[in-house]
Amino acid sequence: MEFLMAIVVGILFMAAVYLILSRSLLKVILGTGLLSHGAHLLILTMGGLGGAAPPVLTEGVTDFADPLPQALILTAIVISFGVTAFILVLAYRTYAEHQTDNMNLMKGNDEHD
Amino acid sequence: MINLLLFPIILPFLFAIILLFFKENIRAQRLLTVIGLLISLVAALYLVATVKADGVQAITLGSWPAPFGISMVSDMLSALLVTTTILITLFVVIYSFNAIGEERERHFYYPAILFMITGINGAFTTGDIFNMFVFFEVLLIASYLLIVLGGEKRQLRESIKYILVNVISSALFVITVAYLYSVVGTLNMADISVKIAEIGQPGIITVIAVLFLLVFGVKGSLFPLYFWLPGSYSAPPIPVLTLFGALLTKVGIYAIIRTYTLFFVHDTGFTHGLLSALALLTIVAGCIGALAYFDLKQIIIYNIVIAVGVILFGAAQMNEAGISGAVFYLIHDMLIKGALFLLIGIIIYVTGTSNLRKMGGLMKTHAPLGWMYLIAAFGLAGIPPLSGFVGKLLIVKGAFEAGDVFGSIIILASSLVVLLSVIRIFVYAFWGDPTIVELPKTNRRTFRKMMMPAVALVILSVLFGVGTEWLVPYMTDATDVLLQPSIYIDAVLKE
Amino acid sequence: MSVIVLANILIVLTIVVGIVFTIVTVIGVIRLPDVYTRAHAASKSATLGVLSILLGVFFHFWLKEGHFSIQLLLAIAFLFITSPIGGHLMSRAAYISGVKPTKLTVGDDFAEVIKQAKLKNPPTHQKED
Amino acid sequence: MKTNDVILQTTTKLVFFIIFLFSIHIFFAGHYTPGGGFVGGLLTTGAIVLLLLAFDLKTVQKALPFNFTIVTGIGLLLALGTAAGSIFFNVPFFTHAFDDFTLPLFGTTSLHTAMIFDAGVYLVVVGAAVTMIQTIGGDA
Amino acid sequence: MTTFIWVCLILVILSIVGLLYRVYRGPSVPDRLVALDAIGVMLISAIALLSILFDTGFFMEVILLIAIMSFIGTVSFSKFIEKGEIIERDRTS
Amino acid sequence: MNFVLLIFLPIVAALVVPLLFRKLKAIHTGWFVLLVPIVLFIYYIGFIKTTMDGGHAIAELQWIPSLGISFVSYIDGLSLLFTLLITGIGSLVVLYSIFYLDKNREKLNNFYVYLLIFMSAMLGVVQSDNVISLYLFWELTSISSFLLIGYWNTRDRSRFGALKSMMITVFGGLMLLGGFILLGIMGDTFSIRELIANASTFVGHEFFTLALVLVLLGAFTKSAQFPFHIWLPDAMEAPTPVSAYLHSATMVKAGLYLVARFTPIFAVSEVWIWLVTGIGLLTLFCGSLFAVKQTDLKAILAFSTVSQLGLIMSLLGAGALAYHSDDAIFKFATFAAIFHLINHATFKGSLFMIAGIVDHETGTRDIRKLGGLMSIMPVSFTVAFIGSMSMAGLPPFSGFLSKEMFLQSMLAIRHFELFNFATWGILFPVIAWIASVFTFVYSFYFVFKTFAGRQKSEPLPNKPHEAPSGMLVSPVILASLVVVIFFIPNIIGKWFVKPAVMAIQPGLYSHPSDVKVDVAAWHGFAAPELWMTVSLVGVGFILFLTMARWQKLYDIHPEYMSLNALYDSAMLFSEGGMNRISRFYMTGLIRTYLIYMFAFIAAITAATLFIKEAFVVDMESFTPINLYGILNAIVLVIAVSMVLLAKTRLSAIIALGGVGYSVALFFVIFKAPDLALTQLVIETISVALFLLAFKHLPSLSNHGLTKRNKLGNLIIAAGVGITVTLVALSAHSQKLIPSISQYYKDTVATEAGGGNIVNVILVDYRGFDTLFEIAVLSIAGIAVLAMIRLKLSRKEESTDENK
Repeated sequence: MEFLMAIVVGILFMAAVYLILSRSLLKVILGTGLLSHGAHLLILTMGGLGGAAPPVLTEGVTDFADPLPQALILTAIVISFGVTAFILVLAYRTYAEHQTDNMNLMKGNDEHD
Repeated sequence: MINLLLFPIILPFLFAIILLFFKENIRAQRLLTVIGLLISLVAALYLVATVKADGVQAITLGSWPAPFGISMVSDMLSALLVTTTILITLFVVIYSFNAIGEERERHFYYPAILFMITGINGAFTTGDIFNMFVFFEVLLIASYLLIVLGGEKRQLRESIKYILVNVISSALFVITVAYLYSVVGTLNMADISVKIAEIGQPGIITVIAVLFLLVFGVKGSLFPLYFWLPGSYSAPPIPVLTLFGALLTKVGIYAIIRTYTLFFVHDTGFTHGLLSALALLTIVAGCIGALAYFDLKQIIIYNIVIAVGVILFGAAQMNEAGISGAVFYLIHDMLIKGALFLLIGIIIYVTGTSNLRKMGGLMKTHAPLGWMYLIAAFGLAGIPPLSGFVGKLLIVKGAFEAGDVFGSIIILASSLVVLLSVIRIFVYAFWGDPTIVELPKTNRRTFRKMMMPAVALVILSVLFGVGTEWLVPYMTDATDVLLQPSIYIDAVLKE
Repeated sequence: MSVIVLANILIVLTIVVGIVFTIVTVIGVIRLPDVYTRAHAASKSATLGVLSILLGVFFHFWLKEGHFSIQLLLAIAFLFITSPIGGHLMSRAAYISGVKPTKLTVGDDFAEVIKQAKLKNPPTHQKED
Repeated sequence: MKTNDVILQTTTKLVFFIIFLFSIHIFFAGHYTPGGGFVGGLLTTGAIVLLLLAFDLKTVQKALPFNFTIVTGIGLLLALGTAAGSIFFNVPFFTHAFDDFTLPLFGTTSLHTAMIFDAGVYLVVVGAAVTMIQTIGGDA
Repeated sequence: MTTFIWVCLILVILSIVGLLYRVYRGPSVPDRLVALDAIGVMLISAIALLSILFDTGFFMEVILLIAIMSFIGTVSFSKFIEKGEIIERDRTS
Repeated sequence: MNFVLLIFLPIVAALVVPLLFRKLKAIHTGWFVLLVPIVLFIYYIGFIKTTMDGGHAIAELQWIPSLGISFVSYIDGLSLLFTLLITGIGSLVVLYSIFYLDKNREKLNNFYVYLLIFMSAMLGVVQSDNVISLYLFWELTSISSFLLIGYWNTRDRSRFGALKSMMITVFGGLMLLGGFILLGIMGDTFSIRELIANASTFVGHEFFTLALVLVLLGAFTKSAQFPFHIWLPDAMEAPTPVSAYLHSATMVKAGLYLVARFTPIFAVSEVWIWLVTGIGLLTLFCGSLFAVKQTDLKAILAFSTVSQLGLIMSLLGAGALAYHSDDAIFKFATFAAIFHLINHATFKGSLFMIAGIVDHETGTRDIRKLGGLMSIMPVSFTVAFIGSMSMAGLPPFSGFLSKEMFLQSMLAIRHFELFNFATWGILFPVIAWIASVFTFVYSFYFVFKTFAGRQKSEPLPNKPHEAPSGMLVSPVILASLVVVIFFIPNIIGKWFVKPAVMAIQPGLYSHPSDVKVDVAAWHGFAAPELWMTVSLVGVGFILFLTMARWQKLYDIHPEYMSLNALYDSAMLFSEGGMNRISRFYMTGLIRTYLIYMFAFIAAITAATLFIKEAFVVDMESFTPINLYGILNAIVLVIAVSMVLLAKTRLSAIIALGGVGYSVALFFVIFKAPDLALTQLVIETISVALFLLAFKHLPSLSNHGLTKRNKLGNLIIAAGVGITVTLVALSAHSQKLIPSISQYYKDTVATEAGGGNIVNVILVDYRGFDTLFEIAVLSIAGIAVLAMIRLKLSRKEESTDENK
């Protein structure tokens, strides 16, 4: 299963990078969204997918999934939620000021005067 | 007080939270911020004294045994960095009173600074690799707020780049931690070190080492990951730029130094060779940039890049001289960058522009500014007995001892470029005919008020250089921990 | 023993019903000609499908594991309440956003209402998607 | 164009409470079964979003007259305070305490300071998320 | 019994794939939305079946949650399609 | 008394100067300043007794003892000689400046502050025993020189000259530092004495030659040796007292001092001898050759200084041969070097002052406009004449003696047998002779074109008259010294030169009187140097008379090929060129930067993976694949590709939601109910946020991304994706150490009092993470609030409209 997940994560990263390299601001944001999904799945995969039961104590169950990666992912999910919200607002504020969402037109100030 | 090492993290955090309740009251905001920073400073100084007296301070939160809870570790390096951070922030905050404008003050400017300090100090102190990620995020999101605060056209545009790059590097950070966890099954830094030593750093760990270098290289602006920095840093107002320039890249550097002295020390030929090669390229790239621009901000910003290269080059040598040089230079660079950015902020305030070609003859009207700038500039270039000298001396010595002649010569030559770039500012802005340029009307009182924190920082940096002898024992402690991971490990795991 | 068998039959039955409805939904959504008919298929039969599957699962846990799951019942109730409303909102949104019904449609009363409303206050926002 | 949302609004009033109660349940369940402060908080946020969707900012403001920035601050203080309590006992930061208590009505319950911390998390999540949504929704 | 659930699960997931075809094809946005809503519902079924397979009751919360979330999602999407803004500042004015 | 502190006396005095300047306007600040060098001079004279016996005095002030860095004042023959030159000529220069600089017009406070700083720095350079503090003072001289040259900073030439001198000398200084550090590594000490004592162990050390070259770079740049001499002529923009002091008598001699000081360490090396002698001679040649070309009085003197410095340098090099040969003549060379150094300081100092006087009184320094001043300024003329004749090497002036000794040494080099000198040695006397001819020519050129002949028809800017007597005091004193020294060379030798020689070659003598050199004006007719002198006087005289004819030959040498042009183009390159380079890769587009980043990350990680042979896929370690997992993966991939291909933003968001939901399903499949819950809610709220923000965002567009761009993006994206996958597979296949999470499973019920391990980790084991994670969330909240509420640029615009 980890083999498959590694490939899925690779695809997610690939798509994310592809979108991030595009010129449309919105696509870039979608890209960052995919990026964080990829990262979260990767943590889960790296922790091992072998557990037979959710890491919640139940009678008679001993083979839990690794809880630590799950806790880490939870932290990471919340953080990326905050960042996504921020980027979204930033994006539309930028659009409002610049009247474009074309990254190529937001060239800016590496002007070598 | 076993929780002492947490105070420099918790106190700014607490004050930041309190400030959220007084959004509109600027006086309260200013007062509380200064008080909070002062208390934190006292705590940090006390921490330094404690570390000096009792050795590395470590605590595992929640009373859990060491690798299972989150450990916080204050060795001399992190204690010193924490102290310097708070000190610089204090001056920047005082400077901000006259420079940032009430609008920004009313919109969470001070809480954002305090949150950022929380993140920075946390990143300096933490002994847990995932916790470091969390603190990175705290300081990053606070820095996002600071960089965008005000919402000016250019700020927004550059913020997007800044944030994009950092989001990517954060994702990279997370997956790197995941890889590491997969191989060694732990997150506690001391424990990681032990376990890597146990398995003798196989190839996969080296790959992870490279990934860590890249992750922190983005934050610390290492070649070729620094390209975003010059543009983004020049967007926000000067006080924010000062904080960024003096503190943010240093967190990345600290993280590289920490991981490369604690974890990945079994294949230094490859990892540290790569690090020193990249460091040298960073210096070269920084030098090109520092000379290419005629913009005050850009020149100093590129000097950040150069300094990053110098410090990391020193750290990559992995010998006593190199590492202690890196530590010296790291703290020097924080102080001097703080001073320089504040000074050029005043120049920009006085002249109303950051374009060098539109300045001249300030020496006639603002002589104290000129002298302060000159001292800071020489300090940056590492002219003795100012602050940059000892660090550079030790770094070059370390490099020679390690047999890297070429690198040492580049470091020395880079000093010349640094000097040229900053002296160019002096020659253009302060010398020359004052009559060519018309200065905007500025308030002399504000000028004086702005000068105070800048001058204080310059004096501090001079003292740092002149009083090196007093600092040496502290630096030695810091270096010892870096060179002998066992000190660090014992402090964390033997509880 | 027979209780278990009975329970099993009940569970399998409800789940099979659910699956049938589910498959019908899918066929409907793929095959039906316009958004309104598809929405109809989706909201009605899908809801029924999921409700019976959930019931089956509920019985499974209740009768076989002895675990009376309030959450499941709540979920069933919730779906029962909200699903039609979702369908209603979607159809209306589709209509207002200008999706044309299939030509097979007979009678369109809502068109008149909208026309009059539009005369009163013209739309303020632009459509892009 | 104005359309009336009577059906939606009526359902929402009911559904809001279902969601809210569910979120409280999930928050308290967190220590033993899936759930906790995050999900609870986010779920409450979801409920509030639903209210905002069905009604409008002004109405919701009237119904829930909190300054959500302050809610965030309180949440942070609560979380930090719980964690920092251990400083006064000179044990490592974040040391929690728990014990079984016999309370009237509830019987024997395990009370855990981690619960208070989780409540802080809950408040912060609600405060921050609602702040964002309100502000963005209110931006002309 | 397990095999039966297994088959059902595969069928449900295949249905999701089928609905995805509709999401992919459109042609109009509401079409996609309808399909998505249905996917949400299918997801509930899938998870319900999964919890039988895994023999755990801990996903019951997830089921209710999906129900709630897909409702909120549906409402916001349809409001967006209908009005272009999903949260109004003041409806009475 | 700890006489290290005296080094700092001038700096301390400098602190008072601005105060004096401001409070006591009536008195020229220079009078107060004058006290400093005089006091020091008198104090240091007292050391002559010690050094005459070959003794030394030493005092130490700790600075950074833990790094072996301290201020050590070590006074032996060599450093005392320099100290006396610095303070002695310093006194005269300050005296001169009092009349040269007007107290009402000039910013005297700045001037004297810089000058005093320089004095300290220079004293420090020559007295320091610790190489690091030596370096400190070395850079301080460069800085004060920078400030002094830029004293009239409104002039473009001043700024240019200041920057140029600083760049070149600081460059040398940095290299010197490198050399010092290498010495420190080799000898494990920064003390020069100890280094000299250990010198024998350095030979053959891998850093030895490098250290040597670096130290020489420092010396050569400071002493304006070829090809670094170009800064000196431009430094003449400084006020004349500064030129006289820094740029002829003291600072430029710091390089000579350095070479002399380090001779005992490096003299064993062939490279040292060749470089010092060769570069010295080359500098002598170039300097004298180009001096004749100049038309500016001070430029002539600058080039003459360059050439004289070269002369002394080559003598020092020849003196190093004494370590290889017992031939007395090489010990003689060192004596000659020091002796000429003294002579040069006196006659060049006086000449500079005269040039200043001429400039001051006539308003120009252009030799083409001058002439016939002899009758108007007789005293100045006399001084200039004495100085020039000494420089030309004619009797009865001190320069003659040292010139003779120089020629003698160069002749002797022919007989040296090591290091290929047998083959190339003949070049030395030849070049020396030619250079001496030109020296003769420019000396005459300087004095006679200015003072002799007729006044030019074109009126001078000021009406010329003799300078005030105060201004003449200093040059007259120096000129009389020039004459006096000619008659008492052996007393000078005994007091100053021999102790210095002994300091330079410590191993060779036990007492200064062992330096068996007697200076005599007359060596008999058999001496070849006599004939060389005679012939060079003859040739030189002819050349001088015919100057007008051949001076044009210099124009053949095109300006753009000179070293100056090289410097200029280097500086231009540092602006424009760097700008172009930077422009090439700093496009300002984040896309470009990200491409660099991603490409680098993917490439270097993949490379490491294969170089370190870390790529391992161990199928055993993976858990079996299940069908619903595959199906969900397919769903996920379809959703991802829909995000990629979406034409409208709404479908993109729907697809992104789909991705989020299938990720949640994965969390369910992999038994993570908490994650599934959180993911679902967050996904929904994120979708709501997206929809909210869409009100303000435009529809989706490609913005003209070409096929090629897309392909490039795809390649990089694929690179990143594949790298991530490969590393993930390898990392998972090499789970070398079991995870620590077993502990959590074991203790969650007993120690933490909970059942949901994930939640307990979040609030208890790793609660600290959570505390700051919610901090992130709240900062994001206030950030959104601040970003939307505070719109400064919009405000600006609206106020603009209101205007």
